[in-house]
Amino acid sequence: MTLSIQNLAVARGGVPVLGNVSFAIAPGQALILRGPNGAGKTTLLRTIAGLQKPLSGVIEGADETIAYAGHADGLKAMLSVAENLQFWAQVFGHSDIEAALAAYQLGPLIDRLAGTLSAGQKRRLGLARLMVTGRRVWVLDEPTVSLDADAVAMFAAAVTAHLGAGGMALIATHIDLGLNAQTFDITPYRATADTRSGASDEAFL
Amino acid sequence: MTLSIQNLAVARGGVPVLGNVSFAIAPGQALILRGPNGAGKTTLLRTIAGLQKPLSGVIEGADETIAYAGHADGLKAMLSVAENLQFWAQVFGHSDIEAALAAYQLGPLIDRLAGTLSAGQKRRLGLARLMVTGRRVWVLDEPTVSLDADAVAMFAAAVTAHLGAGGMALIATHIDLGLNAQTFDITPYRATADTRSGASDEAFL
Amino acid sequence: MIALLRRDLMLAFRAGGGFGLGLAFFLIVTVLVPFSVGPQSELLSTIAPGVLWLGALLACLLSLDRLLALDFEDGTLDLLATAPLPLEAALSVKALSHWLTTGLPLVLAAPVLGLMLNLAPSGFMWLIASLALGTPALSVIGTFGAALTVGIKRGGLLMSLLVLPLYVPTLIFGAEAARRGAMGLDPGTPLTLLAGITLGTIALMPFASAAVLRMTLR
Amino acid sequence: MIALLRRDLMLAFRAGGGFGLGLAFFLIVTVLVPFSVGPQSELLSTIAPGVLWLGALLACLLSLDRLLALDFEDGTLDLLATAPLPLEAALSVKALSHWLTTGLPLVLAAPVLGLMLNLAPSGFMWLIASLALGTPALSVIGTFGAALTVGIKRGGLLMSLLVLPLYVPTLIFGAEAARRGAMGLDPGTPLTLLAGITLGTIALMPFASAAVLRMTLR
Amino acid sequence: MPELGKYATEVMAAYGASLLLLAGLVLLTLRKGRRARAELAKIEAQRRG
Amino acid sequence: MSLWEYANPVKFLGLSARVQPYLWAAAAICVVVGLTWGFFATPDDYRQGSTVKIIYLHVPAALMAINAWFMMLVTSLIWLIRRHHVSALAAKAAAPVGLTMTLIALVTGAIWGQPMWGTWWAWDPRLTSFLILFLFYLGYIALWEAVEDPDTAADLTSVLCLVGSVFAILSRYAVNFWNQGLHQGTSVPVATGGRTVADVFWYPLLISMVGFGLLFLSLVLYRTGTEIRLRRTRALLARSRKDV
Ligand code: HEM
Ligand SMILES: Nc1ncnc2c1ncn2[C@@H]1O[C@H](COP(=O)(O)OP(=O)(O)OP(=O)(O)O)[C@@H](O)[C@H]1O
Ligand SMILES: Nc1ncnc2c1ncn2[C@@H]1O[C@H](COP(=O)(O)OP(=O)(O)OP(=O)(O)O)[C@@H](O)[C@H]1O
Ligand SMILES: [Mg+2]
Ligand SMILES: [Mg+2]
Repeated sequence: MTLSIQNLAVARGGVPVLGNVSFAIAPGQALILRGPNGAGKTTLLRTIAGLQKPLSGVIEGADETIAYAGHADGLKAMLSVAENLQFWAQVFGHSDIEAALAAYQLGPLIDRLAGTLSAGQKRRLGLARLMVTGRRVWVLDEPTVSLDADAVAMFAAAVTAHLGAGGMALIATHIDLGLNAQTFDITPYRATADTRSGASDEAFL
Repeated sequence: MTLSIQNLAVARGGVPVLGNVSFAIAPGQALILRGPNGAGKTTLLRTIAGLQKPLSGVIEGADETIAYAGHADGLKAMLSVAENLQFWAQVFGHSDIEAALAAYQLGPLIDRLAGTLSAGQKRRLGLARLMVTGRRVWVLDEPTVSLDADAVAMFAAAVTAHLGAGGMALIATHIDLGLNAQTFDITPYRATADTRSGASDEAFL
Repeated sequence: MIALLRRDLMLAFRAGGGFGLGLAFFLIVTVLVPFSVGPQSELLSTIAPGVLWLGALLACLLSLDRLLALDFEDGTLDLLATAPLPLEAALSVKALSHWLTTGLPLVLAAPVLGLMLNLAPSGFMWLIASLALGTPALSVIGTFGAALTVGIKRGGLLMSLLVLPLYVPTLIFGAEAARRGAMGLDPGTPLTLLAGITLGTIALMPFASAAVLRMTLR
Repeated sequence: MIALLRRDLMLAFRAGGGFGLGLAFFLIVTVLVPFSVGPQSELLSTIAPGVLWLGALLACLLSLDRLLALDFEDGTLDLLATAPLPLEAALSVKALSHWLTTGLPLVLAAPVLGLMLNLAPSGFMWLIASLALGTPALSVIGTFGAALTVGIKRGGLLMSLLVLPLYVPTLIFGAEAARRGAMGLDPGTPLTLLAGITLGTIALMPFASAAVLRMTLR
Repeated sequence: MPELGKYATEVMAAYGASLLLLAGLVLLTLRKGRRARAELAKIEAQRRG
Repeated sequence: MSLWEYANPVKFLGLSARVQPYLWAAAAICVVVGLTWGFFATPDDYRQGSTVKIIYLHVPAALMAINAWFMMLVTSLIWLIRRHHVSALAAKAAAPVGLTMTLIALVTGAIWGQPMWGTWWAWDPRLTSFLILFLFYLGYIALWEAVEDPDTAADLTSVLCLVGSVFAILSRYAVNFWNQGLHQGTSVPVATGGRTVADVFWYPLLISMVGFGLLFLSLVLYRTGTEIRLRRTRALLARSRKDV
């Protein structure tokens, strides 16, 4: 099933940020979201992931299919790498974490407490979490922050494999990931007076 | 005065991470620290900044000259951009924040609460903080995380200006910053049996 | 859901014995009371049931503080909200694990502390009964408060402020039952009312908490 | 240092009125006491000085929770430790701002709450005096506890456990002074001792706190 | 058995509780010690082997 | 060879392994002899009846509870000044033993109080300050558990022990001021050397006190060894991880 966004308008802190955004992602495809700092990428992704409501517009095909990874990784410092992954696998009704461990070469770290990992190792664990969700659409906000070149390659390989299996990905990033994917620049969709309808303070205008 | 590191050995969580590291940075110079995830960059920088003790070795020229910027920005969500900067300026005995605001184009955001900034905007504010410390040595841990291309250019310009004024910079990063500086790869300095002396758990071996 | 419960319990045990700490706080509050009101034993025995209930309530309250806050800070809540688990169920599980790690130990420890405050012998049974009946309501209501204040820095105190008034009915009936028990009167009515409150909150509060949490996460 | 004080006060006022909250907690604890021990006015008036002291102590304790924790989480402490400001001074300022935002309002509010608990008229003056003398010690000792538990997740409860026994002497002398005042006796001795503790802790504790903080930041 | 008179329960309870506590402490200590020994032995064997 | 040589963990393990068998044996003998003598072979007190027999548990436990804290204070200072790991780990190992001793003193005291004072518990200064000591032990152990890095944990708990001792003394004084108690004063004044206990009670009591002391020593030595092994395991694991 396709993920399709039509005429979406989103707001952050009550202020409309983007308007009239439309795009679609078919199975097997990825879309790279670009835009300068403060353009509204995070806001858009959180809306699509269902963490906040859109001002207006339609999101289709997002119910129970999305795995979201934001700036925070959702890791517990006092649980080991394996325990962290297992927990998320169980929440999503799976149990196999081997593939995820292998994809991000977490094997040697498996018994370490997540709190003792370096920034990049933590992020790798956070990304491995996506693979145990079994969800078809990955919505990722700057996934490669603090990853080194090798780890970025692991990530690219993981995404490619996910797409190959019919998955989809929507990725906001500032750097080049080496993925074979279309790019969508959100700069032109900055909210303007006429696209701002539906803001929570509209009634006061 | 030169910042010089001689035969430094550093540990994290009681485990030796790097050994025998030596380098020097002269006024006007920058040094880019490289190494894969988990190599020990953060640990080394925290040691040089005086936040933790080295296992052995000498750090010269670091007293009261270092401004450190790590993974966290030290911003208060409930203070405005200007108030955050002003606070740090006062702590370091200065008062002028105009130059810093200009360098990172924070003018339009000046009255926004720091908590409502986007990830990249927050980071820009965190970097602007360096300029109000008046310190000569900047020790930066992955400073360009979540910055867009324009902001990376602002950062490069700020560092260049700082070096031009006789400052120094030590920067750990995984991406290319477009700076004219030497690179120091810490991979070969991974702690080995013979460079591990002085670890806090040495007595137990 | 079982995974969530197991993880929460595991974290409670690992994170520096998060689970003994509620108990320790209860102990300490009870110990401080004689220091502040004086050591006369008849006075202490009069106020004992009330003090024990108040202490249990405060211990619950303090341990609520980070029931959801930690999960919010590290992004777990965002991820849980998009997981195939109804948020209502997740929050019920959270409340249950809070009760298991805080409420239950308090119930078990109360008699010992009762000794120290010269609680009348007839009062022990009813004190335990009222605490066992009442503390689940404290956990469930507390989860609601935690959901309300998630994401607010320095939320701890604000949460206390919001939750304490909600605790008043539970406290009144619970302490009344314990007091009547200690004085040898029949504690039936307050106990029944207490049970009613507990059942009602267990049945209904998770929906309120989940609704509130959805709003705060937005 | 003045910058730090100003910032802390500013944050206290902005962050959801961090400064009214200690007060509100004090109020609520005092209000819950009659609910839990029953409404007899002679009983309440006997325990009033003690309850007020205990309430003030708990309010202080709860607001300590995030005195340093927030600054640790967002990296401010790391940066402060590298700033040209002795950590001892920074921590003294922190304790001062804690007292200004929590202790002082408690002192001012205590008489009003005293009315609610039927405090004897002669007791008001001594209650205020003892609180004014004692709460600074609570802030300073609390800063030590906060420094000990900085960086520990779920540190709040652990901090209570560590700090409460340290509060015992202050509480005993403070409550004793207030109690004697209310009974019309001479509260001179406990007040003097209380003042001694306060001065001693203000002079010495910042060094312990700074030493401990350096260890935890490492 | 000595004649304990009317305080038999108290004296027995005191001895019982204390010996129980002491025994518990010793047992926990020994168990933890044995586990630590075993684990260390395992690791050292791995290092050599 | 200076005494500090034994502060090397591995040397310490060897030495303590050599003395431990004797210590354990002596402790067992003294405790068993002291307690059986006291329990089976002493007369009842004319006032207290058979409850005097509780003294053989109560007093030694109370003594060791205080001595354990004192020992922790000394070892904490040694750690802070000379940074000998064994010292810090000995403090860590002693805390649960001290806690248990405190608990025994409290429990036997409470049981004794019922027949003597007609109440399980009274807010007597002696009892109260023991309760506070109990809290200090709890906090100390909780802090050890909560801090991840062992050296930092040792540092923090040492400072806590130091500050706690000062406040424990302050509390003791405060508590005395606050309430005059029921509990009898010390009848074995160490300073003057005199005593008010009759010989029949005194000898078994003395043996039992020595026994508790030896038991404490054996336990602490054994537990310190355990802690050292745990640290060594941790260190080796960390090394082997790096070699991967
Ligand atoms: C929970 C309650 C109690 C606690 C915490 C407690 C604590 C202590 C402590 C710390 C000591 C040692 C003091 C020293 O050697 O200087 C002691 C000694 C003693 N206690 Fe208790 N006690 C308690 C209850 C009782 C009761 C109810 C009795 C009996 C009426 C009692 C009788 C004694 C006696 C006879 C000694 C020996 C005094 C001496 O020879 O030094 N204690 N207790
Ligand atoms: N609470 C708020 N109130 C008002 N404006 C806000 C609030 N939070 C965020 N904003 C603004 O909304 C805009 C969108 O923020 P968003 O985080 O979506 O940007 P982004 O594209 O993810 O940027 P970055 O690349 O820096 O992460 C930014 O300009 C930001 O300043
Ligand atoms: N508490 C700890 N106990 C044991 N090892 C630790 C602890 N904390 C970190 N480490 C390890 O120390 C090493 C150095 O970590 P550090 O954070 O310095 O790496 P880094 O070079 O900054 O990596 P990154 O690029 O991912 O930020 C890592 O291998 C990490 O796993
Ligand atoms: Mg963003
Ligand atoms: Mg790093």
